Amino acid sequence: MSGFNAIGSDREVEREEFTPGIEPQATWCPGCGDFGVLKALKGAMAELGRDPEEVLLVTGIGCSGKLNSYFESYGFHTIHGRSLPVARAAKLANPDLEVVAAGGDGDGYGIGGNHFMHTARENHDMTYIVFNNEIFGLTKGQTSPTSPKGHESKTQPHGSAKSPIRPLSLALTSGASYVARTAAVNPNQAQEILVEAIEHDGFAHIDFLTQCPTWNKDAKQYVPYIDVQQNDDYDFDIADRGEAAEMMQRTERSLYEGEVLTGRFYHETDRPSYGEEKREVGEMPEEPLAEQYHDDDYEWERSYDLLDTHK
Amino acid sequence: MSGFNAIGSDREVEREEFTPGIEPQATWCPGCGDFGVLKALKGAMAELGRDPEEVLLVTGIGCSGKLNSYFESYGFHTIHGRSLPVARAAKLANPDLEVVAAGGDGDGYGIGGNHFMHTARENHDMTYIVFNNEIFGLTKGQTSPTSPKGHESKTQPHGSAKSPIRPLSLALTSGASYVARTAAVNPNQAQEILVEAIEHDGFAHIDFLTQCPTWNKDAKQYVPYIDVQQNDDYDFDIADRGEAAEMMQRTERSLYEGEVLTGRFYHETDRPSYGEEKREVGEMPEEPLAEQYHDDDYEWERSYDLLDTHK
Amino acid sequence: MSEELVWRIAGGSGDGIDSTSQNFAKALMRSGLHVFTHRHYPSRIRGGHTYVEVRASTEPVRSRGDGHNFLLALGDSFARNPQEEAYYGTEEIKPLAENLDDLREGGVIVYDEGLIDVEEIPDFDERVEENDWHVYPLDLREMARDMGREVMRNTAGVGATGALLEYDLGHIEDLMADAMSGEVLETNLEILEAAYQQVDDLEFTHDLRAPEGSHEGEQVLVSGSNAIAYGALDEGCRFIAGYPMTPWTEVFTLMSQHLPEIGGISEQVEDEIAAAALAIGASHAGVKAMSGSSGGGFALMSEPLGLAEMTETPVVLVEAMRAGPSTGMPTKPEQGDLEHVLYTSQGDSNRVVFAPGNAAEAYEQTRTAFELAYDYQLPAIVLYDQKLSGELRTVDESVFDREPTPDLGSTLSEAEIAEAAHHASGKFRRFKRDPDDDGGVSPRSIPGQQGGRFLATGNEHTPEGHISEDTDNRVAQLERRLRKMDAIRDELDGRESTHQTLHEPVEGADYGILTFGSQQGTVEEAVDRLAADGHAVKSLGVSALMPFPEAEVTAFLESVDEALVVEMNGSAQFRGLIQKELGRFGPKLHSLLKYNGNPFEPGEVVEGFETIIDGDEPAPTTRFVPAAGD
Amino acid sequence: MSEELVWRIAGGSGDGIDSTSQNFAKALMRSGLHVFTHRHYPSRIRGGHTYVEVRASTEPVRSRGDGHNFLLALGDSFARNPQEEAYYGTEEIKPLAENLDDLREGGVIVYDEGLIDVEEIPDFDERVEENDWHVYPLDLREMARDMGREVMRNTAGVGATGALLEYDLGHIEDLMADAMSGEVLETNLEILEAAYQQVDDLEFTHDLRAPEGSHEGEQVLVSGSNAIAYGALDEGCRFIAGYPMTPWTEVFTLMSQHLPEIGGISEQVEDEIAAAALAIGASHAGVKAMSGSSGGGFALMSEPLGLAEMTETPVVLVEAMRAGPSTGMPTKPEQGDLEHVLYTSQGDSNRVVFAPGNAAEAYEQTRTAFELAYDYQLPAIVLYDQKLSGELRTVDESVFDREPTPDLGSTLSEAEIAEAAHHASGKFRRFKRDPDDDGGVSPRSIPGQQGGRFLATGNEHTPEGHISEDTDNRVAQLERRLRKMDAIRDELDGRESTHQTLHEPVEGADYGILTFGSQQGTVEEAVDRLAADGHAVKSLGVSALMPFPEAEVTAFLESVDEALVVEMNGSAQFRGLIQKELGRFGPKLHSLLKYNGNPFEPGEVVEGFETIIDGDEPAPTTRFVPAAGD
Ligand SMILES: Cc1ncc(C[n+]2csc(CCOP(=O)(O)OP(=O)(O)O)c2C)c(N)n1
Ligand SMILES: Cc1ncc(C[n+]2csc(CCOP(=O)(O)OP(=O)(O)O)c2C)c(N)n1
Ligand code: SF4
Ligand code: SF4
Ligand SMILES: [Mg+2]
Ligand SMILES: [Mg+2]
Repeated sequence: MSGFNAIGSDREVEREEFTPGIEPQATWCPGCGDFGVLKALKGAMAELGRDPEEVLLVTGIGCSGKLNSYFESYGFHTIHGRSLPVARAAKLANPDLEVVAAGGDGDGYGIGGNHFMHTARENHDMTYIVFNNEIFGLTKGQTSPTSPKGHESKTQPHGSAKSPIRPLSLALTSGASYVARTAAVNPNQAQEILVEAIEHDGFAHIDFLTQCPTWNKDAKQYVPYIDVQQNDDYDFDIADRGEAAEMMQRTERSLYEGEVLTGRFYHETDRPSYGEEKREVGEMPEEPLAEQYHDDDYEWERSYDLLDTHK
Repeated sequence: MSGFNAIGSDREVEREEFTPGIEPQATWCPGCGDFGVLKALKGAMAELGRDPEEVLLVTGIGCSGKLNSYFESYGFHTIHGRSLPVARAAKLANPDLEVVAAGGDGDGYGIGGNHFMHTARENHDMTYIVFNNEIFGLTKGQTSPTSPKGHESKTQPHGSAKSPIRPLSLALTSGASYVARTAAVNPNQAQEILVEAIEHDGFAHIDFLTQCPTWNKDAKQYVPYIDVQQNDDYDFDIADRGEAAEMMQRTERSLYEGEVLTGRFYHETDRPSYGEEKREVGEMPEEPLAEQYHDDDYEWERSYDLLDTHK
Repeated sequence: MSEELVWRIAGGSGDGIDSTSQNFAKALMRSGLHVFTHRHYPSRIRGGHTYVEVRASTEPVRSRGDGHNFLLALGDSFARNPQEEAYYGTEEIKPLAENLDDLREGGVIVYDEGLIDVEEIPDFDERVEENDWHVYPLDLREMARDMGREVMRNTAGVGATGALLEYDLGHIEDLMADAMSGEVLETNLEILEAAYQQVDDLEFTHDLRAPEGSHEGEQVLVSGSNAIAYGALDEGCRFIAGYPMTPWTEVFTLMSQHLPEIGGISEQVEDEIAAAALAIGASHAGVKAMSGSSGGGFALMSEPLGLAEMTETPVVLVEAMRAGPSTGMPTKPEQGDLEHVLYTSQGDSNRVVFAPGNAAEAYEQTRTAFELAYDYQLPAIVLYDQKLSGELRTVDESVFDREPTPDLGSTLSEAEIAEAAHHASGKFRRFKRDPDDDGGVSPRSIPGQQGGRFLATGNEHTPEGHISEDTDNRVAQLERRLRKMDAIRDELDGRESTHQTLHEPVEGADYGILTFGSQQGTVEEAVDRLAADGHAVKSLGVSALMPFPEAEVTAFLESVDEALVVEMNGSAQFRGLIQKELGRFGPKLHSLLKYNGNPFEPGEVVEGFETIIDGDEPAPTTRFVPAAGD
Repeated sequence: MSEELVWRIAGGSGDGIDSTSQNFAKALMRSGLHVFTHRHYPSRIRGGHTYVEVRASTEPVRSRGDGHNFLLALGDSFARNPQEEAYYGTEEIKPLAENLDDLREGGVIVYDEGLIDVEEIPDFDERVEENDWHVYPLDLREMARDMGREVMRNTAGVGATGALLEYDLGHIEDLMADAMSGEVLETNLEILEAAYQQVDDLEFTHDLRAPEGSHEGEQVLVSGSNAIAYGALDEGCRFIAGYPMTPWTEVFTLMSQHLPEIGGISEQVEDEIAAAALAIGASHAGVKAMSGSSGGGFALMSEPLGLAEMTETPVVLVEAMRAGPSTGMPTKPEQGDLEHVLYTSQGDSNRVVFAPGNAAEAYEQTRTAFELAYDYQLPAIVLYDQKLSGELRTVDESVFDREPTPDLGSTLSEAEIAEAAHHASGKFRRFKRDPDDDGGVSPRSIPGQQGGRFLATGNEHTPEGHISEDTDNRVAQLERRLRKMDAIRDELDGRESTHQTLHEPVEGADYGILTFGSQQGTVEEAVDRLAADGHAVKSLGVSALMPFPEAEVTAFLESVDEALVVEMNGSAQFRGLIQKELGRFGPKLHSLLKYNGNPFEPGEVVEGFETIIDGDEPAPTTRFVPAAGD
């Protein structure tokens, strides 16, 4: 018998089950794009019939990082930039959990950039949502790694001299096997994409455009947006790395020219997830590690039986 | 008068001037590829007529990090993974210095990956040499971020389950404006590429293949190598981001299939360096900051004259 | 106390409480009063209860008071709707409800009846009665909306305050004219005036009026963060690298605004490891450089900090404490990072740490930090907290009337390098094992200087900087580095004014209170009250934490029978430091700790002290830990 | 001492010194002797002077000795060529030249005359004469080359050793047969035999012979790293995340080799921040997890460490000290990270720290670390050093004959969760402010368990884990977390065997020696010698550093007039800790420090102690710091 009976119950789940009784109302500013992520995530989890207690939502620090205060499930609000290493270990420890990591653009592409790169390359089976508002929200509006060049802020009073990073291209180059961009203003697409990402067996990265009306007032609210899958002008194969790469470059560039392209950019279906790779070489047990501790029949080896080499 | 008279002397320099009297012989293992980097760097600096005292060579920790013990110049042997932030600040502080950063694949792509990404994106005017031996040398042979999948080591006894990172593609995606790969076994090409990289005004990344006969015995010694510029089979435009990207992917892949492709992969000549960008927006003085402290006429502002807003 | 006003303005964050209070404080300063402010705010961008207290007096003020005597409770425009099961309760009434506990007897309340319904506050009327509060409900929102925009209700509140305190609005109008223009200015002035008039027509039941005073010298209103930034600038710091984090962001932002204007460089980078590494790189290349952070950001600097120690690269780091551990309470002050800052990074610590007690000390000690860092070639840390960072106070302008000192300390010119010792190969002996000067300092060269080349490395190294594991060299280098600490202690001991502040209102006190950093003013005010009550007590505010001022603290402790150590953390870190450094006095050291997210009030220190004398209970917001062996 | 052999084998790194010495040590163990090894090596892959000492005795040995009595000096195949101006000198002769200072009078020297020219060693012959050394030059390289390959010259050296010590080669041959096969084995056996024969034919001038002994119980030869890994496995640890760093790599490597075999997971990750974060993530998800590092790598774990404290996530970290600060001397032992490990990370520390004194304690205390981490839900740290990490010693096999304890401590089952307290919304009260059990521990749930959902956050939080800045909640939560430390101290105090080791060869000693961690055995040996010399001295080896064993250390210090605190660092960190924790005894605490990269030898402790008694000079390799006020 499993020690984790919330897992795999496969029952009908209402989206409202993901609304915590403790903090049903988020403290984000009025009009904040973060509400859109919350809504889409609740919708996606309900659509997939996930039990709140089989979900582990791991966040970083930022306005975005408060997501799991307003989403009912197991949650781990970690430290700035470190959601991914915490999340991927939880997945290794118990692959039956539905693990979602989330955080801001500063959190994920700034301070956490190295974990992003390495978690993507390892292709851990999890979903990573980056709230991309092109700004540091919680610390009151400093330039972030996705802020456009020339962006003025208190710490960059003359406008940033830095070109923004390319989040989609980085995910692809690093090794993510599902890459998409959606926007808070497009809740239907967002939910669809989240459903796909969660179902994907591998590292799914979603660059989620979330407007910040408080600190990024002059920035676009990400409307009008174009869904590249819905629009005939954009014809590329999301299974083809080269075509995806080109489309991503274009998408990243055009955002700063006022054109908001969203949708799926890359989807590799045959790449094994890290857990599968690790099991394959014999470095990970078949049974979830976390279950061993609840399995009364499990035989625990002891060091006394390993002492031969020391004699 | 400058406070730094070693700078810009433009005299004839012998390569032996870069050999330190204190440690003329490196302690690297016999046959180590690191010797090749040392040799090429001495050659390049002599070719360019750089005075050893206008060069600041900043390294990380690893066998590779010992480069500046065996190279005569100003040197800063920092901590693991942090050569780039130290180096780029030195360049901002005194843009007249010739700043070169160097370290291992673990140092630069592993623990230092985030600085790599961000220093490249900012396009600091410096040269970054990564000694890529596909292994952690100094700590005795663990799997590194460029070790091929399946690579066996003491910490990965069953073979690594991780796909290696793509160093050239990452540099390009991140924003490096000069990207090349050379190999210790190819000293002429290596020196030529180093000369170009040093002369390039922007972030020049060199993935330098350095065989480690001690811990990576079974790995190829990077021969035979192919210079993509010398070989008609490889026809692409190093000024074109798309073509470069494709060629890099191929190069990265083929290394693990036994084909060693080297040469220049990307060269963007019109992108301003970070220093230029920063000066342009008025966030960096024209005169090198370090010179101000040696300029007796410099007028130092004082806070007393800024107090109006507090009255 | 009759000559003191403690005006508290409360509302939601994002409602402009900060700037309104700042203007009011400045106006009071211009009227000749001494002013001190205290900020309280949540880690939330919009909404959430926030207040600022402005204490103004004819006498110098060095602390917040015990509570306030005038409350202006505005609405919270971003309050969450009350809802069953919601743990946050009725947020709308918080600006009034949350601030009553601290309101003194006889205090004045102005609240926005357009937004706050006192019916929702339990026992409001009873409490008013009991405490003899004077309540003026006003529809401030309505007034603002009538004449301009709802958000201008703060202005209406200030107008009402002026009328109730019989305080002339002239200075406030001037300040508004400085900050705004055109229609916005006009509307605000109209609202201000209208509110004043409307309230002026009411019948007043309270006696409180704005005190009247005058200054001897010109005053400026500065925060601890202002003072740190100015100290850095005046010492010639022209490079800062950082990553935002509350409350350190204030210093970082100030420097980022000033530096480009005066020919310096500010870099916002990818993380705090990089930030510290950049500061080290810039300093190595010959620029006076700094970085800093708070809590977790500073933790990330641990490894680079050690690199600076080992390579003897001068650098100044500031650490702005907030309640920990981990993310803790990001906007709340605490002094819990003391041990972290003293000891983080592997190996023996080799750094200077100062914790200034107020804005003037923050300026002074930041300068000293740079001076020592560049003279002795090591990291110097300015340790302060969210309280000192944001509190505004009036300071004599003359404090800043000092010449800049941009020199690079123990750095050689090319001419001096030519004369200095070199290895036969021409390498400069950057790290001479036995430098001629005392203090263990071996003068440095800068990349680009002729004849100065050397290797800086975090490994143990020879005089030229080459890596070495030779035992004799190791011992000589390590001892030289540690010797610098003794030399700094001697240097500081020998200075005319020390970094410790003795406050001794009565002669021959046989009780002592010790504190460090930002609690100094509060403790001094408590000592004054205790002295007025006939207690023979004095205090020592310690700022130099490493090297520790052994002689001064020993003398202080030897002169008293018992002492109370006051600090804002849960494990008595400062008391631990005293015990560690002196190896005795434990049996006379009692602790008074506070860690609920608010700084001490003077009254709490008074009560804590009385616990020793009378065995009374300490204030419930504090914890008293008696000396061991008592 | 006649019954003791201290055999030192010296050569270049990469020349197989390690495995040769390990085999020899094991052979001696199999012959019934107690064995203790000491490794010395440079931070260099090939070449550079390295040695291993094997001390063997009929009596239990708990320390390296003072010097050695048998030197086998091999060549260094990777020696750099001597060259003028080169600071590294003639590297080839180092295996002989560098090991003479420590060679005891009357000692035996075997050196490879094929590679080492004694002419190059100043005053070699004079020194031999003076010290009554017995020198046997042998062309080991030639012997090896003759019969096999040059690299097999170590085998020839061992053969020669056997002959000179009249030690039967049987065990060595068995061990070779275990490790090799086929032609390689055969050739090695031939060389071994031939060398033995050749030397056996010589005329011996020395008296030293291999001692003969027998064990009471079966022995195993283990290092501190082995013991830590075994302790972790037996406590049910099945997850490790790490990043290589000397000397922590040893534990990491051992775990990485064992875990996949027994159904666990090892992850080598991008850096140490990630390593610690992964261990936390795995533990949160219900697995017993660990990570660790050395110096700078542990510094990078500062911030995650605080996250574990605040979220009350159990985790075990090991820290293997090496000489600092910064990169320092990566392969040399030191105890300079004590304060760093105790205090790094912002806010009040809330962790357990043990520093085991030997391999058996390393096993035991690693188990206790896991036990406490999972019972009390906090990080527990095993602090050791390069010395303990690599030193092999004979330990009774029975030490490991213990049952595994894989349970998750204060973790609830789903059935228990159903009975436990929940918020009205169904959220589990993971962080009850006043748990019923004492000790402040509020039992936890694991993601995936029904009814157990909660939020873990590094912010201050309510019982359900939601972020809160409420002052009462803050105080209650912080005090609950700190209360755990007192509960742990009580629990440890109440155990039958404590973590402190008192060594008292004579009754009523009025002098004490205190040390912590890996120096325990050395100090005990020194105490024995001092006692034999008639000194009334005893020692206390302290392993529990946080919470600090106040009662035990106080009792020890009260019972002596003066005490010497022995530690390997430059700033007397352990003495500082005692003073901090106890607030007194400073005036009786003298320090004996060593920081040249080598651990103490018993003789140095003896000399240091005599400094107190007779005012003698301490050994020049150590520093004596008299008690303040003396
Ligand atoms: C180590 C560390 N550095 C800095 C901070 C301060 N900090 C909190 S959130 C944040 C950035 C917020 O930006 P982003 O990640 O984009 O999230 P957003 O608020 O925009 O959702 C920073 C710098 C921190 N908590 N920890
Ligand atoms: C923070 C930190 N972690 C770990 C180490 C240990 N360490 C030293 S070098 C190294 C990796 C060496 O590999 P690489 O960077 O590829 O350099 P190489 O030796 O192969 O040239 C490691 C892990 C360290 N010095 N600092
Ligand atoms: S500051 Fe910006 S990102 Fe943060 S809650 Fe407000 S609108 Fe959203
Ligand atoms: S270990 Fe490898 S990388 Fe290091 S010096 Fe030896 S051959 Fe070179
Ligand atoms: Mg953001
Ligand atoms: Mg490498």
